[in-house]
Amino acid sequence: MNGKPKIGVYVCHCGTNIAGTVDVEDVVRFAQTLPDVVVARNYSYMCSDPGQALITDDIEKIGLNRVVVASCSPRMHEPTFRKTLNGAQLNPYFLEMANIREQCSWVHEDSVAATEKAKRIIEAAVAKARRLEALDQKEVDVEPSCLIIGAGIAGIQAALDIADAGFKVYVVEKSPTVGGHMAQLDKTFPTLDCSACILTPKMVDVANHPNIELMTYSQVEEISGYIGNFDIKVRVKSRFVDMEKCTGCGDCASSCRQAGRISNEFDEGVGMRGAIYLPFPQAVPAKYTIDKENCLFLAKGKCGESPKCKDACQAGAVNFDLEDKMVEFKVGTIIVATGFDVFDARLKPEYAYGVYDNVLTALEFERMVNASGPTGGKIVMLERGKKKKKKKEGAEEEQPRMPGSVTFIQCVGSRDKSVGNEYCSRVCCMYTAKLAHLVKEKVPGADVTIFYMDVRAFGKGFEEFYDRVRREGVRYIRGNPSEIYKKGDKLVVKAEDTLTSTPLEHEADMVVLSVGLVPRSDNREIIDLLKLSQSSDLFYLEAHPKLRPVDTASDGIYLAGVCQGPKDIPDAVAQAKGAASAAMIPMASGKVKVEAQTSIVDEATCRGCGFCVQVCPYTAIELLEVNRMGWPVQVARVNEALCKGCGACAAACLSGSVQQRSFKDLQLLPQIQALGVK
Amino acid sequence: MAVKKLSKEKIGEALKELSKFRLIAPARSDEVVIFKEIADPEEAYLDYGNSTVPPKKVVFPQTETLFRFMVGNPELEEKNVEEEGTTVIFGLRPCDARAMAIVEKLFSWDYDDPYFLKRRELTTLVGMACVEPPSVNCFCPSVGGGPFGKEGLDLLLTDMGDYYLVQSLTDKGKKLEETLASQLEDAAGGDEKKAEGMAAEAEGKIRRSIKTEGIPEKLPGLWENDLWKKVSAACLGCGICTFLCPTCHCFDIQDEVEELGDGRRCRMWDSCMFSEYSLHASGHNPRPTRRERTRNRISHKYSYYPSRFDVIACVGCGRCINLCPVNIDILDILEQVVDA
Amino acid sequence: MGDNTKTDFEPNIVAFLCNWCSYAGADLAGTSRIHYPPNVRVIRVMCSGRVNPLFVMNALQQGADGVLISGCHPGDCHYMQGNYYARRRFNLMRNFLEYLGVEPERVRMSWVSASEGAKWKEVIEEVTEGVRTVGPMDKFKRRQLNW
Amino acid sequence: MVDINKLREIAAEVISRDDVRELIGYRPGTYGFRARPAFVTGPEEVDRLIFTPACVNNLATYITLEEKLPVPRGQEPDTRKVAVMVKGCDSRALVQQMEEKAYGRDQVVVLGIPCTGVVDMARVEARFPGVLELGEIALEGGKFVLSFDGKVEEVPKDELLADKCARCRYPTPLVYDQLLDDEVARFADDDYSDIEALEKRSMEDKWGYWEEKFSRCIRCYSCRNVCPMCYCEDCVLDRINPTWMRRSVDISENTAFHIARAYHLAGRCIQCGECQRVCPAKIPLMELNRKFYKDVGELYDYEPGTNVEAAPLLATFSVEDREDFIL
Repeated sequence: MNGKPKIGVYVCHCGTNIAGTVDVEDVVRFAQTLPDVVVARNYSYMCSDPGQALITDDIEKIGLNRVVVASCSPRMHEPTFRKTLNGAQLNPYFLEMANIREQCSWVHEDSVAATEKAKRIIEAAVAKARRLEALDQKEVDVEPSCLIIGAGIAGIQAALDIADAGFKVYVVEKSPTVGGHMAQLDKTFPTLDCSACILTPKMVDVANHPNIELMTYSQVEEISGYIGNFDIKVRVKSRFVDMEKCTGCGDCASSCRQAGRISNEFDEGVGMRGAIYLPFPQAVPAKYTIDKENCLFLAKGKCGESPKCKDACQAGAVNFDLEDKMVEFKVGTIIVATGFDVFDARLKPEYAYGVYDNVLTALEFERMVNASGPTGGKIVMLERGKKKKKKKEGAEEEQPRMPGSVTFIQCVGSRDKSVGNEYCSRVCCMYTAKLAHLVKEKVPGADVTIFYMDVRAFGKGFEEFYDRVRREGVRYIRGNPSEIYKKGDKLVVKAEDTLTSTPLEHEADMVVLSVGLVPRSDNREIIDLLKLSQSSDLFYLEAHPKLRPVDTASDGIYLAGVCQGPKDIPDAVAQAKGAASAAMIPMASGKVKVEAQTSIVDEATCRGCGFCVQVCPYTAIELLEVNRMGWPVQVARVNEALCKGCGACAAACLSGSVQQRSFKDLQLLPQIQALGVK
Repeated sequence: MAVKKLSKEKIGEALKELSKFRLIAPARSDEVVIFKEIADPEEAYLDYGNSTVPPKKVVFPQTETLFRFMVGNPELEEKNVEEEGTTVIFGLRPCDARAMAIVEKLFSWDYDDPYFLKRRELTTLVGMACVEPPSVNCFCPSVGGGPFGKEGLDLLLTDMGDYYLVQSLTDKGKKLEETLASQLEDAAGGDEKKAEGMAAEAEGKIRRSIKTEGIPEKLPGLWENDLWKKVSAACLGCGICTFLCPTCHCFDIQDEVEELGDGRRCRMWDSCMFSEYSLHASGHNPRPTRRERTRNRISHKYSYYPSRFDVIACVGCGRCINLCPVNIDILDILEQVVDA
Repeated sequence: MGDNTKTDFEPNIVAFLCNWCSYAGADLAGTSRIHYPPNVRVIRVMCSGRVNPLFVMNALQQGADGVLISGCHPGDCHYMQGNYYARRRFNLMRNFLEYLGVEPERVRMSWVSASEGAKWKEVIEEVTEGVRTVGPMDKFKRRQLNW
Repeated sequence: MVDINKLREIAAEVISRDDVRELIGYRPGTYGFRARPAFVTGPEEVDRLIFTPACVNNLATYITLEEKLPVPRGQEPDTRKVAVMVKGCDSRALVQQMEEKAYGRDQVVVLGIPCTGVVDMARVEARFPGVLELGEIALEGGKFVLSFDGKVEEVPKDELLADKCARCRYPTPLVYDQLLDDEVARFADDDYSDIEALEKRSMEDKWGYWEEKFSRCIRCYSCRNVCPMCYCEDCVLDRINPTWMRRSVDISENTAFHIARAYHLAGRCIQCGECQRVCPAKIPLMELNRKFYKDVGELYDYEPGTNVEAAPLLATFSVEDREDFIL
């Protein structure tokens, strides 16, 4: 191929990052003695322009045909140096990196030992470099369409951006309406603009955009393929309401025998609904849905003489025979915007959530203060168990009492190792301040107290808002309450004011728990579908925490919104726009490079046992009959477009016939040999 | 000079004396008898039939380094066989000694192989006559040897009951006899005669045989004969018959190179029964199946070798028959050759 | 014999790390400047599923005193299943080598995720100390350049 | 005991079929008590077929052994079926080979022999040395009856029985087209007591044990070549590029060979014991294979060569697989 190897070794100082621990000069002298090494150099920053120029020059002038760069992790700069080789007309796969920074100079203090280890690492890299082969960087066409999973604000924003750019977008939303958590909110911090006012126009846009196909009450069931060519299968669940006919009038809902008996998820259980329902008045699409678990007719087969909703619907939209529909389509890219759950406050039993009626989560409280919420925006004392009865009696409702004192507890389920969440949820400080402000506004004279660990008011306008709330008379006590108990009709919050080291027992009518954001409980479904990784907080893992925050490890799959980690609305929107932009790059160029380090079968020695076929997670290998010198024999063959280059097949092959390019036995065994020598 | 004898009581002492040389003797490893360098006379196991692996490995090791090369050093470092020192193989069977003499013809033919010949020169062979045939498949008389055969040996020991009769056959043998002067005694006058009688009796106990006359001349004419297909059908293509053969001497030469470029050139036993034996770099193999390989094994021993060196390259030790996993029997094949 | 040589002995350990989790975890240990012993030398593979257990044998033969294979935690494999295959193959090989008399301390496997820089250090320390206690691997080490 | 006439009758019938190219069975050996493989191509040859406790070879090996020479232009390859006689253990080799798609079920005709055990020929020859004229061995009422040189000797079965038979779980073939005798019930199992005893010894002891054995290996590859599961035409261990092991015969390369050979049979070895039988250096290879076999059974509840539909052990996994050894 490229004849006898002529290897150049380039040892990077990385300023003092490497040179501070590793004796770079000594390493270079050593590298010069290695077989097939014709030049070894060092430079302060190999990744810089002059550093790369050294390599380019040597390739052009000395005729190097293999390059070893001893510097940082290949996960950092392998793409950089591959481009360097490419620029010098050398196949980029003739590069081997020796990681002497992350895995050497940064982790060892002893300069002698680190230098010795750096030599071994370089020796192994040279051993492999001697056997490197040129690989074809193949391209595949990219379907100019995108699947977006989740239609909260992040999914909506990404969908609108991509659709506006002229690409087809499929939006799949699990619940009956788009909008996500943002639709549940009343005001947004720190500007106090009405959440619905800014969100609902976008919700309507996403439903009406000519380039967007919206599938609500739907779930992605299967995803196969690879960047540019994903095959998607979506289950559109039956609403038992004909979407074409439903006018959204609501006659069905008010007639439902279950009306007001079922806790409304959208209202976080503070409000009630029937078995046929619209989650909230501004829901998009404004089409009713029958919840089949709670519908008497669907669950028990009987609903009085005949189902009332059906009778009530003048449009004839209610149809109990409707079935789930499977929709299949192809996309080039995927954006995951599946959002979050709020922390389950029951996991902090000391706060007695679920025990006392007036211990609420912030999201429940949010629904209560929302003008379109179950209490019409009034802050009232809750009597959770009694509601049904009252409605049933149909008696004149007595006006519920407003709480005279509301206490907030921050960091419930955040920054708390005892529940396994070490991270800060980033929104609670500010939404607590916002809710405190709303209490002050809606319940004049109310005593509002906030227990906090630290207040993190880091965003634009945050500190100013925090100041404003304090000026309004909201009291902040630094302390993490240890217990909530009831004394008479008051709730007592037991805590210590850690600023004055005073133990205190604080009384309140209502306690609001500022619960944090946690990964969705159904995250696993998406992980299994898309093979996403999770970071230690169990949110989806981005490809790089700094430089590839919207990408995933899998090409063509991007992240947007809180599914990647807690963030507020502007951050979620910004990331959504970023993800949209990232997804549009391959779609706009129409082509994308695919994995080059794929597997290859030596059909002359393959015995057709099919072990490789069995282990391949991508069904990229198949057995087929070939003619071997006149004999029909079975051999394995790799579909390179499907192969992701994991190499499991190579390890499974007993005859050594399946090999992974760039990781062939022929390349790894000399590496082992080089490392074995002390 | 009188013929000597070695009392069995003094065998330990004699071996101790010989251990100032590199002393190789039959020894047990689990149930297997092998020739190995022994430090302690107790290790020697002289009351044996025959060893599994013939002692040819002493003069023709299964793997040997010919020379070494180092990066940065233009000089090759050659193997100095001399350093292995004077060697005594004690207690080998006459057939195995004769095999060394037969193989020596090749190693000193058009090119003097320094490794083999130097080792032969340094090695004294002390044989042990086969009073009883070691195996039911022995047939040494048919191929020019005998249970008391002297060819190739420097000394021959014959088990006379309480003592071994010691006959020195060469100058090397005499020298060794002198080394053992204090352990050896003069043998009785009639012992040599008695041993001759024992030899005839021993030969009579050998029950397998083949008439070899005409075989070397006949074999080339049977090149395409069906018999090869039949006799090789069961062959597994393993190396037992050739590796365990005292006259098989094919070798391969390979360089074993470390990653940094230092290395050694090695010579190692090869077997014509292996599929890669005659495999060309092109992928072509002139002996593509077990049929051609079996034909080659027999022809080499019974035709090519005698036509060049006037001696059949088989000493009738019977190892290939005893240990063939599928009972391929060289005498059975030769009979088919005769009948063909 | 024994103690003295063992304390002076610096083990040479060859590690096979999957690119997505363990190699990234080792990189994270670097970016976090977590210090650990220099005895482990890494060969990067894309997935622990690529590691043929015979690599373990080969490394021990070629002069490694210990071998470590590290992959993603179960369920986290970038390629979905590679670490499960590795786990099964490696378990059998490790038991087998122990049966031949190769101390299990020499033959280790770990799950280290991309976020477990600190765990990587612990693994290195445990493996290094384990190999140190059993001493140099000389049982079937290739005697290079033998006559 | 298989009726020899019935065997020959069926063999004649099978080999007369147009779609059968060859029948592999047993015939008497060339001396003593030996028997050897027979390759029958026509009905006139069936009279030499036998089956006795001396028929030790696993003939499944031959199905995949034959070299496939280039088919001359204008000719068709002979893809007719091969008929083969198998004992219980041998039949498991067929099952495993077919599990690995070495050939299809329709490419073989299987004559199953329910087996009551074969002899350890080395034990027979040690007990009765020097037998040249063909003798016979039969199993009658728990004893081996040996007829030779005009004598008849009886020996208790366990004294001459092959070790693999004393541990045989499947005496009746698991796959066959015709069964030549009544089924034989399972009469033995492997208690692994020797393996467990060795497992418990110190590391130094264990290595000392194996070092002695592996040092004797002459790398004749008979263990590999006789193995019905080692059917790669081009063994990866023979290759120079890459070199998994060197040709040098020394303890290092020998150990590497034996580790690699045994590992390649992990979850595939069907316990026919042929490797150990043929080893001229008497290396107890089954103690290696049985270690894997035991672990594979205990850890993964897997028994090779018992189910054609099974997925190969090392090409599958369970999420629940043990991992207490993982850091």
